[in-house]
Parts: sequence; structure tokens; C-alpha cells
Amino acid sequence: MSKRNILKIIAFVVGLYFFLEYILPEKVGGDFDSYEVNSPVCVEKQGKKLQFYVGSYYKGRGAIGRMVKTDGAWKKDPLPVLQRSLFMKFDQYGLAEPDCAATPEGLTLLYMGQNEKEPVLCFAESKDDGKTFQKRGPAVFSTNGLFKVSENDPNGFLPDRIKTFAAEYANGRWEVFLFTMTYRIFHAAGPDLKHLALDAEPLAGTTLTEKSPNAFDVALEGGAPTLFYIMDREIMKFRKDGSGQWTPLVWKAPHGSGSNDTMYAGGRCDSSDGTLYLGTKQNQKGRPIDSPFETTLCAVKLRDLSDGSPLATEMTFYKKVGAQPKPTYLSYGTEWAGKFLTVVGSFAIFIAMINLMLFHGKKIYQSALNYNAPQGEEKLPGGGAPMRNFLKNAGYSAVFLIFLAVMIVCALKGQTDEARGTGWKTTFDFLFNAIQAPMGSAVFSMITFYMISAAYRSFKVRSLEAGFLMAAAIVCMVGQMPIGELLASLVPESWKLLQLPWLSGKLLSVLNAAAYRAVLIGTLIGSVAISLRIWLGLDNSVYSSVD
Amino acid sequence: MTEENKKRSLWDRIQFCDPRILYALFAVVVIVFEMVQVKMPVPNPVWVGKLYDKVESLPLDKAVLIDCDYGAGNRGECEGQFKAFIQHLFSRNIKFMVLTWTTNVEGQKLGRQVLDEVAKKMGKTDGEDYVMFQAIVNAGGVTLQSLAKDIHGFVVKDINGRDLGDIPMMKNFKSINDVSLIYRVAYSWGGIPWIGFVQSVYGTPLAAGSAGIESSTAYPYLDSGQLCGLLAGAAGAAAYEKRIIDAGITEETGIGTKTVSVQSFATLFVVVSILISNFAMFMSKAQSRRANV
Amino acid sequence: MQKTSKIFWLLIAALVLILAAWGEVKAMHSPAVTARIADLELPSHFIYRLQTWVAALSCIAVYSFLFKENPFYRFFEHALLGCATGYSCAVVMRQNLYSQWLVPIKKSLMNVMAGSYTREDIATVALIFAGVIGLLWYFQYSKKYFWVSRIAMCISLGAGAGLAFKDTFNQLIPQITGTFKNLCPSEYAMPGAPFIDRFYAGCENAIFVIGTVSVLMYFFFAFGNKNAIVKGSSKIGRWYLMIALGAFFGNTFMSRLSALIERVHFLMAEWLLMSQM
Amino acid sequence: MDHATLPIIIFILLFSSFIITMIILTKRGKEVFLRPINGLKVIDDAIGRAAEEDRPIMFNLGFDDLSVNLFCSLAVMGYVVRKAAKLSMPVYVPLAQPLAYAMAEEFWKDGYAAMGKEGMFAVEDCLRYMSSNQSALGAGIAGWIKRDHVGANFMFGTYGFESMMLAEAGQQAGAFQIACTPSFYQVPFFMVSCDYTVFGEEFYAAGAYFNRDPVLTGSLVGQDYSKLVLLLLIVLGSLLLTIFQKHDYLRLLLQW
Repeated sequence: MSKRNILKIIAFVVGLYFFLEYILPEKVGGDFDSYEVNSPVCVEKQGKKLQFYVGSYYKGRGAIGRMVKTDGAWKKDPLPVLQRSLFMKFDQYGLAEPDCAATPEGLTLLYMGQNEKEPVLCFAESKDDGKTFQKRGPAVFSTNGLFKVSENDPNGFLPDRIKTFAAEYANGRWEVFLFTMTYRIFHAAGPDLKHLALDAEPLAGTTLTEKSPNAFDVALEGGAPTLFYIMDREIMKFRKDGSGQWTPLVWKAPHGSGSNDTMYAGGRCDSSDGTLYLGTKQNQKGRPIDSPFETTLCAVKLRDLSDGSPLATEMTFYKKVGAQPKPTYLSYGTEWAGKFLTVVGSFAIFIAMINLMLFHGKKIYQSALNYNAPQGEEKLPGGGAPMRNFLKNAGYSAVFLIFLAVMIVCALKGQTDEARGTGWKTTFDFLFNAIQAPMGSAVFSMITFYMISAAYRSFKVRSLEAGFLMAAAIVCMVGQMPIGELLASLVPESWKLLQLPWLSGKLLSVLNAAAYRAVLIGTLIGSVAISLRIWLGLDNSVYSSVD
Repeated sequence: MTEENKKRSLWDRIQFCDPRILYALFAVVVIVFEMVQVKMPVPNPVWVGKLYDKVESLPLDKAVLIDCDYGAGNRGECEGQFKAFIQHLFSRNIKFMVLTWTTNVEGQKLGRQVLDEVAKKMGKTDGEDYVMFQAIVNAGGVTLQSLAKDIHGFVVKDINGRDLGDIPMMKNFKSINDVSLIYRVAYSWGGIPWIGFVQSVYGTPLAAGSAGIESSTAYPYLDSGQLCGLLAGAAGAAAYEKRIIDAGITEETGIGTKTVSVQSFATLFVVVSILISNFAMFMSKAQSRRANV
Repeated sequence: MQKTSKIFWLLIAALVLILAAWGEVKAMHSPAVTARIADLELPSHFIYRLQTWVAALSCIAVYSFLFKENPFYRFFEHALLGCATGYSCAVVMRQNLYSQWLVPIKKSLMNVMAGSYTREDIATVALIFAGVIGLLWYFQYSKKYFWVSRIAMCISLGAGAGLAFKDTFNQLIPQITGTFKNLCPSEYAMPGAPFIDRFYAGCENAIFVIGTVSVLMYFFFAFGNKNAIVKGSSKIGRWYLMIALGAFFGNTFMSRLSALIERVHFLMAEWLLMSQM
Repeated sequence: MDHATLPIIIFILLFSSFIITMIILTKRGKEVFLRPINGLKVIDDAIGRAAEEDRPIMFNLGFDDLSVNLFCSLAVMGYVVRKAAKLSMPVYVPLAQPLAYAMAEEFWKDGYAAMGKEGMFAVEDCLRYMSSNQSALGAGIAGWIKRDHVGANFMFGTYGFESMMLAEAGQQAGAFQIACTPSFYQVPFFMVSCDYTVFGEEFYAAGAYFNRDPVLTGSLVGQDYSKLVLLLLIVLGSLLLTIFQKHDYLRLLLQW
């Protein structure tokens, strides 16, 4: 077992750990709601309180989770109850804005299915208190009896695209309200969600500004379905009057938790036990009432909307700050491995310093020996007075060691808080601002002079290729500078090709991006090959100095 | 055919002139336009606007993680990008954490000087509105993986030596899921593999402020959506500064704007010199062809 | 020629000294200087001016290397090397090894001694092993045990190789899917866009996809030498690369120029106070 | 993703199998075709021209320390030294790293020994360790090129900004210059002042082309097949998207 093989095995084992940690699939039910949590909805089924919410693990991939209130505390299911499906056209990119209603057969959950076209209002039914749902596809609306469902507008006849919706199941009929992109509310009703008759005219009396409502839901208040929404700290309520027309019971009352910012109520309400529960997401703007600053879901009990008393809040914390994706069995070690390798790396940084100290120390030592050596046997180039000779050889090494020592001591002492006014901090700032920073940028900028003389002398268009390169370089340089902007203002707006900023933008974001993307793909595949060779020990150049 | 035995025609004298004349002319151009700060219309690249709008739409309950890794060499470009960005964050009351690496300690020192100066002007307190971590060693992807999972456990202390647990602001930011945007200011934006280990894993948007040289490698990533914004060189810094001045966040002209107005004349000088030297080459070739025909 | 250039440089030096002295006078009572002193928290005006002078001399030393390598430059170069190495080692000592490694280990050791410890404490104590491996780096100075220093390198290399797959494929997949471009977008793909915009978008996408494909073909080595398509498209690929290289060259100039302009701004504004701070 | 999705696992298995099988095949001696790089075909003409004008040849190894890049450059250097030894021409090799000096000396001596011309040129004045500081290295080599009026200048390996100084000095001295570097940023400067420029992955192909190391050649061919798969995916994806205007199924499949 030669030393080289031992090293190869060590490298292989360490590499295997990280490779397997990446390859093993996540433990089932990763923290699907660890990235974002919003739009909760509460529902009551035979005395059992449920709450559904949208949780997303990766930005934008919403899935619906479920919480049950058992003996006073909300308990969260680890797995999402409803997820996006890849090949069902309506919700490939995730689910959003759920609303739940209890029906005789079980629970029905309506949601906006996100896909690359407009969101589609779909629904799913569950028989076992929301543990599992079967998707039923889009809800179908029709005006005066004409059903038309097509691939382009799966919702059937719709006057406008849906912004948000509200639905409730009351005494055998579904009442659905649609808040459209043009800020109008439409009402639809029907025996089941596949046959909903949509009123031709929007709801009258709605004073809607160009804003979407904070909360928008329909609930049974005293048995009668009531639509209500919060818009700019005003609560509007609609109820069906005797003649079947929806009349607005306008009631303006301040609400919110006393802080001047509105209580962001993004959820729904439910009134099975006579009081309205309004699920809300914690207020983003100001500091929350008394809870630590966490994304919380709370069911807000609206005792009674009419007397305008502020909403009592019933807090339920459930998302842990700092939640992470569910690891595989090997993942618990990656944090420790990260700290381990970082510490090993930090030890390696001293090698550069030690090498420099050895190099310059040797120079000083040899010059000192040479100082009193007789004329003939100097080890270093001699000539001239011994002191001048010593300084010429060892002077600069001494300068290096002095500055090294002074800088280490000042940097160690000068950076802490209590050293703010002391001499250490001033010397440290002096050394940094007088020598390190200016010389660093001076050395970096020195090359500009080389570039200018090299550019002038040797950048000649000798071949067509060099001509292409030169033209692209000039367009890129002038196009990104204010000069390009000045020249562009002389050219008429429609002649895009002559406007250098536009041209350099296109050159960079299309031609350069395409070419460099291919180079990038080549480099990435190259790094896979190199790391594969190092990992499997095929590459011997790395162990060249080990027998 | 070295240049000595070539007939010293006018064009040859121009083509092979002494570089010191070039240096002198260039120095004159830079010094003159440094003293005469000409007011120039600052260009407005697409990706600067996209980053500005992204910061405008950031949620307040998450923090921004700034990776400040520029060196003394590219203060001209990156310091303007860093300063404009933190002024914008301060004006929108978005909390942010500044991360620095041991492999480039200048970034920590220069970043801290700029941060203290801007915080003092805009009345922001360390620990409440912003925090600067102590430097961490870059051991590649494995460092980012454990940093993303548990910031407190990995960084342990901030630059003044206070534990992260005692800092009031840090109570709400424990892992990368509490970070709404990562912004890397550096000479080479790709130096730290944020895309491979954080952006593609957690979906945290990543924006880059890089020196001009490396900005051309960012465009494939901008096109594929892995980067959500780019400030390219001093021109990028000047464009962002113009936007925050228009929004009334600050009045003083930024470092980028000063650099870019002188830089456009320096660039013009270089471009003109290249064209002259090419023109001289063509003329001398034509002359020699006419001579031996 | 030699004598005249010597006089020429002496004249330049004299002019600079006069401007510098005039700058000092202006600096005495210029508000911008006092603001700058407050910003940098410097104790006195003299220290600020000394710092500016040393910074200016170091810049001139660097630029003097352009003409000839001289002891003035070599002094400041070794000073820079000393400061840079010293500062980074001090930061590693205090901020990495002391407070990110020793302090957590001390704290969790106390917990373990006291008996009340969690899983994290044991993990932190186990980090001592990392220090042992870290010390192996220094075996490279001994001839006999040179290979021991390669252990630490192997661990880092192995981890790097293992993680390279994750880094590579997490970057690669969005790059590939990013190149799926719609070559002729229809009314359905871009609703409400007039034909001319859709045509331009289609051309742009076509240029992009052809570019990526042809440059990929340019870097094929193992096959396709006789195949006409590969030969033709790699020629197109080379044109695309020329333009990309032109963009690289243009941006390289931008960076170098802004570094020089920043230095000239420092010299003119802070040292000679001839331009606005 | 934090953990590999199904498409990524398929890619990993596919690419690894390409690379490993090709390495095993080339180790077993299967002759693998590598298209000649156009820049390297003219190496012989460059040496011949320099020999005619009786001007020395210079081979730069760039800034690499012990790494894959250095071994590729050394492979080409071995070939150049052997060719120059046949025409009994000196080859100057300036170096930037101490470790590289030892390896270069070995290759240099083997080259001349193979042609039976051991003692013809002294190692000390042909191989010189300049400095590991970039600006000093650039200035030193530029001076050396102009002083010795180099006839053919080869620049292999990775370069920083000193690439400009070398290329311009060589162009001034009227040398026939060939540059071959993986560092993409220096290619524009080489492109405009050298006669032939080889860049990107062609540098590794050059190494494999000359030293026929089975591991390097095999993995290059394996990488080519992987890139072919990705190329076909790109073409397929674009066509699919053009046909089904908005439904980007392949993108959804890959980003499961």
C-alpha cells in the first residue's frame, strides 16, 4: 500500500461522502413550506377546526398544507395535502389562494392553479377531513345557459381574467364571487362547481378603487351568505335581500390591531360557530403585537363586525424561523464538514507568510555572513563598502519583515471596539490607507499604460477576424460610456442599429452571451471530467512529488 | 524587416512612435478632464434598472446578504456600486448583513469605512439596521453550504466581536431562507460559487456588482435567470447612483459618476489612437505598394 | 538626448513640488479636508496630510517602475508585501482561528465538563480534530514526512471533487434550459405584440441558439473533422468567439481605466487639492 | 437543488460513463482520433523559419505551478525541443515557478539527449527562473526577447496581464508567434499580436495531441460525447418550443 494509494483512498472517501449526500433523494416530505407561507383559510367540520395554507419550498412552487386544532393547539401535517402536478395543464407552476368550504359529502378546496397562461380556478374534494384530496379540475362558469369549455379558457365563459375569488356552500348551493382584473365583482351560483350560472352584470354598488382587496370572502353570517371584503381599512358587506338582489350594507369601521398600519388580512373567514374567523398573515410593516418577529398564521376572531371593536387575535406560531429543506440521512454532517474544512483551510494561509519569512530571513542571514567575509569569498555579489553591500542585498528583506511585524501587531490590536481611539488603530489605519490601499490600486492601474502602448502599436487589423474583434471591442467600449449616450442622442430614435448603447447592449446580451454560454458549458463539462479523474485517483499529476 | 531600415515616412513615424508620447498625451487627457468634471448623460443599462426595481420590491421581513469582496485595485468601480446599493437599502429600511472573506481582507476594511460613513450620514445604527460579519475562510462550496443552513453557528461573531445571538437584528435571520437577496460586490462575481450552492438550491435571488472585466461573463447567467441584476464596472455604478439621486435618496454625486465622466474621454482617446494607428498602417502599406510597383 | 531628458524630468519634479506646497496651503483651511478627517476618524490634521503624502509617494513609486526598475519602487513593493501578508494573517488569527474555532470549542468544552451538553457541543469539540489535520500542512518543510502534508491537501481535494458535481449541474441545467428559445414566436406566444416585434424576437432567439450550437461544435475534437456541417458551423462559431473576445477586450479596458482614474482623482483631489474632492 | 433530481442523476451517470469508458479504451491502446489543432500544425514551419534566419526559439510555460496545465505545456515543449535539437537550434525557456523549473529542466535535457546533442547548449543560459511577480516576469522576458532577437516565440499555459508585454515584444522583434492558453481573458491580446492563437479547451487538446496520455485523451473524447448530448438537447428543446409555442415541456422535465 504505497503512500500515493493511501492519499488516493482518503480523497475518494471524502469525495464519496459529499457525492452521496448530493445524490441521495431528500427524505420524503421535505420542509415543503420552509421558504414562504401565506394565504391561510380556516374551516370548521363537525366541531373540528382545520386550517389550510400555501407553503412553498422553492420560490414559487406553492403546495397546500393542512393544520388541525386539537385540544387548543394547532398541529401541522408534515406532508402537503395538495401539490402541483407536472402533466396536469392547470397547476404545473404551483397552487395559490385556496378557499375551503364544508359540503355534505366532505370538504371542497378551491384554489388558483398557476400555469404559464392565466391562473385557473380549480377545485379538489376530500372525504377524510382534508387528509387526502382528489383533483377535479377547473370550475366551469356559463352565462344564460351556454356551456363552452375549451383548452384556451378552461373556466368556460368568463367576462375577464380572475384576480381573486371567494366561494361558500350554503343550503345546497354554491355561491361564488369573482374579483376580476378590471376591479369588478361578479357573482355566480349553481348546484355544483361544474355548472355555475354567472350573472351577466357585475355587482352593483361596489366602490372599488384601482387596488385589490386585503381580504375577500363569503361566509354565512346568521345563516345568510354574506360577501365581505376589506379595502383600505374599510369593511364592505353584501347580503342578498328579499328580492334576490345583492345589496351593499356599507359599513365603514376602523379595524386592525391599533397600530396605524392596516392589518394585512390575506385570508378567508368561516362562521360555523356563529363567529367569523378570519385567517390572516402577520402584519409585514410594523412590529407585530407581542410575538417574536416570525411569519405566523393566526385565526382572528371577529366578534362582531358591526360594533367596530378591534379584532381579537388568537395567535398560532407554526413556521420555525430558519427552517431548512429536509436533509437526507447524510446531510446532518454537511454543516460540521463545512466547519471542519474551513478550519483546515485557515491553517493553510500561514504557509505563504512562512515561505516569505524563510526566503527573506535567509537573505538577511547570508548577507550578515557576507558582511565580514574577506574580499574574495563573498557568497553574494560583493563590491563596494560592506554596509552598502549589506543594505543592497538584505535592506529590502528587512523592510519586508519590519512592515510584516508592525502590521500583524497593529491589525490584531487595532481592529477591536475598545481600540477605537488608541494609537494601535491610528497606526493600522495609517499603514492601510497610506501603503496597502493606494499601492494596490496603483499596481492594478499601472497596466493601463502597457495596454495603451500595446493597443496603439500592435492592435492592427491584419485579418478579418482581428477586424471583427476590433469592431466589437470599440462598440462595447464606447457603447457603455456616456460618450455613447451623447452620440446616440444625435441619431434619430428609429435607427436603432446606429445607437451604440443599444448595439453594445444587444452585442453583450445576445452574441457574447451565446458564445460565452458554449464556452461555459465546455468548462463545466471539463470540471466534471477533472473532478472525476481526481476523485477516482486516475490523475497522478496531483501526487507528483509523492513516491 | 525591423523598423530601423524602413524608410521613415510620415505614416511609419506615426505608427511606431515613442510610447512615452502616448503616456504623456493620455496623462494630460485624464488630468484635464479630472479637473473639469464635465456633466454627461449617464447610460442606463437594462440590468441596472432590473436590480433597482428588485430592491424596490423587497419584503421587509427578510434581510439582504451583501458579499463585499472588492479590493483596492477596483475601488474605482466597486466602491461606487457598494455605496449606492447600501444607500438605497438604508432609505427603504431594509436590514442587511455584510459578509467578507479572509482571502481578500481589503474588502472588509474598505467596506467598513464606506459603511460607517454612510450609516453616520443616514442615522443608522450598527446591530439594529445593519451588521458586518467577521471574515470567513473560503473553502469552496462546502463553506456556503453550512453558512446557508445556519448563519449564527458558522459566523459566530460580528466584526466588533459581539456574538450574533446578542445582536437584536439577527434574532430574525438564522438561515438563508430569511434572506431575500444576495448581492456580491467583487472584482470577479463568479469567484464564490453562490449560484451552484445557494441560488439554485434555495432560489434566493442573486445580483452581482463586478469589475468591467468579469461583467461580460455574467450575461449567460442573466439570460438564464440565475442572476437577477448586474452593475458592470463604473458605468453600472454611475447608472445606479443616478437612479438613487432621482429618487431623492442622496444629493452627493457618487464615485461611479465622477469616474465615468473622465473615463468616457479616456476611452475615446484609446479608441481614436487605435483607429489612427490602423489608418497609418494602411497608408504606409499603400505607399510601399505604390513605391515598388 | 540623455542630458535633455534629465533636465526635463527635473523640471517636472519641481513643478509637482510647487503644486504640492500650494496644495498644503489650501489644505490648511479647506472644509472638505476637515470632513475627510472626521470620516476617517483621524486624530489630527498633520497625520492626515502625512498619510496622504505617503500614499502619493507610493503611487509615484509604482508609476516610476514603468520607466525603470528603481530602489524607490522596490522599497514600497516590499512594504506593500509586508502589509498585505501581515494584515491577512492577523485577520485569520483573530477572526477565524480564535473566534470561529477556539471560542466555540472552549464554550462547548465547558458544557461537556459541566455535564449538561447537547449534540452540537460534541460536534464542536470534535472540531479539535480539524486543527490536528490543519497542522499537517506544515510537514511540507520536512523532507522525510513530506507526504504527510499531502493528507490535508487530499481531504480538501476530495471534498472539492465530490462537491464539483453539485456545483456543475446546478449551474448547467438552467444554462441548457435557458437556451430553449422560441425561434418564431406566434401571436399565441407573445399576445398583443405586432408582427414586426415578434419577427425581431424570433431573429434574436435564432441568432442566440445558432451561436451557442456553433461555438459548441467549434470545441469538438474527437469527431466531425470530415463532416461538412461541423466544419461549416465551427467556422461560424469562430466569428461568434471573435465578437465575444472583442467584448471581453472592451470591458478589460474599462476596468483598467477606472482604476487609473481613481488614482489620478486621489492625487489631484486629496493630495494637490486641485480638483473637487 | 439541494439534492440531485432525477434528470441530474441521469446526466451524472451518462457523462461519467462516457468519460470512464473512453479512458479505459484508450488505456487498452485503442487508437483515438483527435483532429489536429490548426495553430499547432504550423509549429514545424515556425521552427524551420527560425532555423533559416538563424534566430533562437523561445518557449514560455506561463504562470502555472505543478498542475494539469503545466503538463500539457511541457508535452508540447518536449516536441519543440526535439524538433529544434534536430536542426541544432537553442530553445530558451523562461520560468515563473520554482517547481516548474525542475520539471522543465528534465524535459529540456531529454529533448536534446534524444537527438544526441546533449552538450550543444548550456542549461544555465537557456533555462532561467525569472520571478513569480507578474510585472517583473513580463518585463524580464520582453527584454530577453528583444536582446536575443528571438525568431519563433511559443506562449503556452495560463497568463495574466504580462501576456501583453510578451506578445508585443515578440511582435516588435518580428518573431513568428504561436499562443495557446486556457485563460480566456488574455486571448484578445494574443489574437491581435500573434500569428496563431489557440484557446479554451483546445489547449488541453494540444496537450493530449502531443503526449498521448491515455487519461487526458480519453477524458477529452468523453467530454466531447457529453457536449454532443447537451448540443442535441438544446436543438431539440428549441424546436419543441417553436412547435408548441408556450408549453416548454422539456424545460419542465429538466427542472423537475
